[in-house]
Amino acid sequence: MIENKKIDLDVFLAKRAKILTAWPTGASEALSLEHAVSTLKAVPLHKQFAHVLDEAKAAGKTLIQPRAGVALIDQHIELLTYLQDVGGADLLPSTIDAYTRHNRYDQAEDGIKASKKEKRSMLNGFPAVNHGVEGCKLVLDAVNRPLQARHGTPDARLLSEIIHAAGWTSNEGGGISYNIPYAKNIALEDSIRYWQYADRLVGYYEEQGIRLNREPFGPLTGTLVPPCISHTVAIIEALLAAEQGVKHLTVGYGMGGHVIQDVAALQTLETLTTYYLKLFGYNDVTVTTVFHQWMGGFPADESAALALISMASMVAAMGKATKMITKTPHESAGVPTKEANAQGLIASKTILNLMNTQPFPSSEALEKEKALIKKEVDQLLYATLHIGQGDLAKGAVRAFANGLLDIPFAPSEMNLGKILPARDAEGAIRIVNFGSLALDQDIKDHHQSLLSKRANQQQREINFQMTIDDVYAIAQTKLVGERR
Amino acid sequence: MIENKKIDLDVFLAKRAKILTAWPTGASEALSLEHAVSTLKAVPLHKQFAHVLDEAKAAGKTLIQPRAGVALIDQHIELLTYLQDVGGADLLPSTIDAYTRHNRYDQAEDGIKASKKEKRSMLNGFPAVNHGVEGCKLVLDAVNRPLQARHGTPDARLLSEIIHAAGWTSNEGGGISYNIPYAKNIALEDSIRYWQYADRLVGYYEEQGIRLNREPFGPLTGTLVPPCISHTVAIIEALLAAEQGVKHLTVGYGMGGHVIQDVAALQTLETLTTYYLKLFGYNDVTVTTVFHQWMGGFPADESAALALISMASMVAAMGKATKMITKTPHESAGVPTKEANAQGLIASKTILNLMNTQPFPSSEALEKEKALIKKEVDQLLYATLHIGQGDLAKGAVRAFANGLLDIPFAPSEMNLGKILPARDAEGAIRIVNFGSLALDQDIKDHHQSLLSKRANQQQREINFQMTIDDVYAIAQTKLVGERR
Amino acid sequence: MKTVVIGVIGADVHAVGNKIIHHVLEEAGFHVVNIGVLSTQEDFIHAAIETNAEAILVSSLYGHGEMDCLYFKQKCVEAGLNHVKLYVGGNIVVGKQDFKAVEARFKKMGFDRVYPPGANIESALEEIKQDLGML
Amino acid sequence: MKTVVIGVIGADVHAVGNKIIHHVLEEAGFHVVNIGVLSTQEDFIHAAIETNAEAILVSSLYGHGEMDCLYFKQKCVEAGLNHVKLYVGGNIVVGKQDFKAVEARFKKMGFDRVYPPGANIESALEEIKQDLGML
Ligand code: B12
Ligand code: B12
Repeated sequence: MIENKKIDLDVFLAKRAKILTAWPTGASEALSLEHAVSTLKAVPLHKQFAHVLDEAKAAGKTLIQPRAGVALIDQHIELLTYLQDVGGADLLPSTIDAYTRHNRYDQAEDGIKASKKEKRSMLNGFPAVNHGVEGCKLVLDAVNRPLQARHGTPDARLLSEIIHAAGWTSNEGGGISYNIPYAKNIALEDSIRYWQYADRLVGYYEEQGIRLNREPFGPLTGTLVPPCISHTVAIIEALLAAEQGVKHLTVGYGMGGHVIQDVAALQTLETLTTYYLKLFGYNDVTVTTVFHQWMGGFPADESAALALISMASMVAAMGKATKMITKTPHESAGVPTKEANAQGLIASKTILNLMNTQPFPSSEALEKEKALIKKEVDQLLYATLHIGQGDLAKGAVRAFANGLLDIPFAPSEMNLGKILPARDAEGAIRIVNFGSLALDQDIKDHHQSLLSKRANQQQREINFQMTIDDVYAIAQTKLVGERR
Repeated sequence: MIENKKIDLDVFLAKRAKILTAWPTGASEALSLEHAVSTLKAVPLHKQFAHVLDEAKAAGKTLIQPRAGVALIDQHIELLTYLQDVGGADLLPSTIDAYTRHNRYDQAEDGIKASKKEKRSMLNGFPAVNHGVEGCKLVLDAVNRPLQARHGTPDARLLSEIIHAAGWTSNEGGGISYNIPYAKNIALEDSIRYWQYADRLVGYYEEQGIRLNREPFGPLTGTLVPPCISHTVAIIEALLAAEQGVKHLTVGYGMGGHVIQDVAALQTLETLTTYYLKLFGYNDVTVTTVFHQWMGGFPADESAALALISMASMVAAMGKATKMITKTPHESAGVPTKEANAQGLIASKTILNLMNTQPFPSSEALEKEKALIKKEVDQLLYATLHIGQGDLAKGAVRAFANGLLDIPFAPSEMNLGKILPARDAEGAIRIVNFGSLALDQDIKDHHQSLLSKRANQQQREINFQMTIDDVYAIAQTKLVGERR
Repeated sequence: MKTVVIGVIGADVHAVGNKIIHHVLEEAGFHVVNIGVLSTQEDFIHAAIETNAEAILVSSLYGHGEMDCLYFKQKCVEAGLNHVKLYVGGNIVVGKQDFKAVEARFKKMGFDRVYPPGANIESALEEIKQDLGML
Repeated sequence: MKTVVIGVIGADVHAVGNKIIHHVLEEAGFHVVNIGVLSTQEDFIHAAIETNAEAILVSSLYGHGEMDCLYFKQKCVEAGLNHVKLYVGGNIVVGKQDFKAVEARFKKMGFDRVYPPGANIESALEEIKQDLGML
């Protein structure tokens, strides 16, 4: 059974040999640890994720990073360079395609061929495994910003090896956050083990004096996820990563839409993650935060989309997030053109510039919301630890199996799926149906009273249709869904 | 010498006869008071400005209104209908052209002819006087929203007669706010007297049971105007209007850029205006507020412009303004196309919808800023009343003559022009040089200390160059100007 | 009760729309067979055969719709499902493309109705009921 | 010291740019004659004659630039100011127009240099100094 224990070096190296055989590009000489270490040590400071994030945190600045990825290397470089120079991106991604995310490298190869034939990207991302270390290195050398692999891959072991060996100094993902929202029937125990490996790799490089950044995926399904649930998953993944030797973390949260709830979430995310890391003895881990602009359905109108992107940027600035992942005016339609992607960046940076000098004052309402999140997270983490008899890895597996932890709208069959969220009268995300979620009656009553206030105001039942209306609302430029 | 006294009916009627002779359209039968009263009484409820504003205030909703105006009636109707149907405008303007604002109806006529010839509007607005009551009535009948005349006319007596007689139920302007920022050498005594007439006309219609809305022009020069100065002018004009019988007012404030200062300004604008109206015995005047999206130089990039528009909408929602005047992505370039104008409206309404259910909690910082504004306004109003020996009209004339009141960047020679504003380290608007502004030493020291904190941070002098950098800043998507 | 098969095709994990389609179609009186995300063409076909479905509603959100739906109609025909109505919707291609061209592409692939981004299931209900003779 | 006349033409009251141009040109060593807002063509010409100016910088922000500047060059020539360099800048036409076309229009009207919206005075300093042989 899985354990939250640092993988021994020899076990790690033995696994490594096997992992690198999964696809021909795994055999590259550049993947020898010596070669990879020298590549990573040669990465200039301004392309080191951890360093650039540290500078931003010290300066109280929020950096912007887009999502972006296309099938072919030349077009991918053209895209990233445009987002850097025209969009003003501070950090660059490579969004990995969905075939690669499911280890279907053969279908990714088909996608590459089809893209050459059709002269447009037939893939929704950059097939980093197929392009191999050499291809990924070309991308790093062509840009002037730190590069991160962004994806949704339950088993990202080979992908992680390849991108780090190419000098990409950050990797997004986690055993829970890249399984429950991103897979159907992959055992949680397997994905957690795969991600212990990816973290152990970062731990290995750390031991060679190379600081790489790891970023658990905050927003989960991006659809009405209560902050306490995404925070609990983020903290679990932070602790699991720290155990494997990761020293630099970015924990994330997806915009909910209620400004006070979102700022409260951003502030508590940092304090709680730092608290729990210290509680478990990981005293030398740097914690930074990332705010994802609205991750649910977007309005089709491009001005409405830019307004939503700007509102998100106001919240990130108020919550002093270290980094913000941007969206684009094409979000509801499809993968954006480089121009649309740059529009999202420019709107975001405009707001961050205008808000950067302005402090966000505390208030009673903010402190109340923070206290609620803290209480909820403490209870969920306690239950997870408890059911794992002190082992967080075991705890996570069992908590999901029993619905003590439950993520709304998740495709994975490992998720109980009983939880039902909806917005209260002000638009804050609350829980209608707790399923077996490990929260006490006080908390349940609090959510219930807030939700019934809304139900009364709208003279409607609290039911799944209320949730559906809330899922559709923001795409219709409303926050609290109205009865159809 | 001018007096803040309600104009006697007979004096008013005598003046009226003369005013209507200033341009041929003044002779229209529709301008007989009987005819005008019946037209106004026939205006349906949903096209009555005061009624629609009252509904919004009761519902705690912020309405949106664009600026818009072109030379020819058909194109003007096409424009307003587009802004209503595609843009979603809740209230409609007719922005009057600059020739008409200076009573140069001959040049406005040239503009109309040139527009027909060039097949594009050669005027920056709608020449309402030249089009006369009949033309203005066509516009009202073609739209489905209340219609307001928006302009910058020191002597708007004929214009006001014509637009009201055509059923337009709101008129923007004031004896100070449409002189100091909008003229060069028109005596303040004259413009105040002209606006006493425009207010008396509204008072007359009030006596016939018709409630028209009057809106003093809040932003003045729209360039780093300290809230205490624009509030003082707004309150003076509100009191002058109430004396002439106006019962429904919208007082305004132009976005400054510092969120807490702007929300403090919006909240104090309503409370102070209501307080002073009651203090002077005007107990039956409805007060609503209007927030003008950033009135200074805009960024050229359209995404940056839409971000600024969205930020402004966040502030209007947080400050619960009754109405918000929108800007467009074309602001830095020129008069917008109807499409660009609608983009500004759609972005604004998106934010207002998403923010409408969310309360803006009080905080120490907000209360501190509100207390400062209140203290400053009280001192400025006291000095104005004092120098006018209890007569506000006299007081205003003398206060400006002596620089007790002083508006930054104003073109008018009636304005002392010694005042110099600049932003503090957080980006709030403070006063570098007070000239003869009627504020005590405590307040001056407070502004000075905030400004020197910024000067130290930027290692620079507090001088006119700092002000210039602040004037340019927002067009360069920065709030606090950086040394060039 | 008319039976319809719904699911999300290919390596696509978008589940939110799928869960809502499931609920809305049930409320509208359909017997819904939901094969969920990450479904292959074969999953759709087997489900349709087993449940005698009259329609297959394919969702593709993640962009690889064209590749994942290739030859799907032929396979349906080979499996004796020629009479089964084929619908596809979601964000069925990569990026913002002219819908007319996209619709033609998928109609050529054998789909009876093709829906653009943003066309939620509620707005398609009428057409589906009409096609299945329920109106 | 080179003398230049600056001002805002027509029924235009935009003063912010004018005050900044005044300050920036003075700092750059020009003798600035500022006739302010709401200035007529005649105001510009009289000021140029009285102060022996070498250049006239016309600002037009409010949109009526084309109408307000019509025949200005001819009047300058008639007043013996043929040698005086004519500049125009601000937002010189109504709305967002292709600058190439706008520039041609104003060059045809006799202006030596034409500036688009957003081209602040600092960015034009080099050219003005060059034209007046100050570099
Ligand atoms: C502030 C402002 C106002 C203030 C003016 C306060 C005052 N009295 O000065 C207020 C709110 C009162 C106002 C009123 C009006 N405004 Co106004 N205003 C603006 C705004 C937002 C900023 C202007 C500004 O101060 N910029 C900051 C200064 C530093 O820059 P600047 O003025 O552009 O000047 C710099 C450059 O242009 C350049 N420059 C200027 N002249 C020259 C000349 C030469 C030779 C050179 C080399 C360079 C140069 O250098 C200057 C310094 O760097 C602009 C839009 C924008 N720019 O975002 C609209 C704008 C200029 N206004 C506009 C209009 C139409 C008006 C009105 C005329 C409305 C109307 N229909 O009547 C009224 C004025 C009435 C009248 N009689 O003139 C329009 C003009 C439209 C067009 N050209 O197509 C604009 C462009 C807004 C828009 N997009 O519609 N306005
Ligand atoms: C939420 C979301 C996610 C969540 C998904 C959570 C989950 N597991 O369900 C997360 C964050 C995990 C996610 C991940 C990814 N996403 Co995503 N996601 C979205 C987003 C923002 C909203 C989707 C949503 O839930 N909408 C709400 C529901 C109710 O609407 P819906 O899904 O559109 O379904 C409705 C309609 O489409 C319609 N409909 C759907 N199918 C059908 C079929 C028929 C026959 C009919 C009639 C109607 C119909 O009815 C449904 C109900 O009303 C969209 C963008 C957007 N829409 O704004 C992107 C989007 C779908 N995602 C996208 C991508 C690329 C991905 C990734 C594939 C990234 C990648 N490169 O690998 C990954 C998934 C990896 C994988 N293996 O699939 C792209 C697809 C690009 C394209 N097609 O060109 C989109 C469009 C974003 C973008 N603009 O780039 N995503």
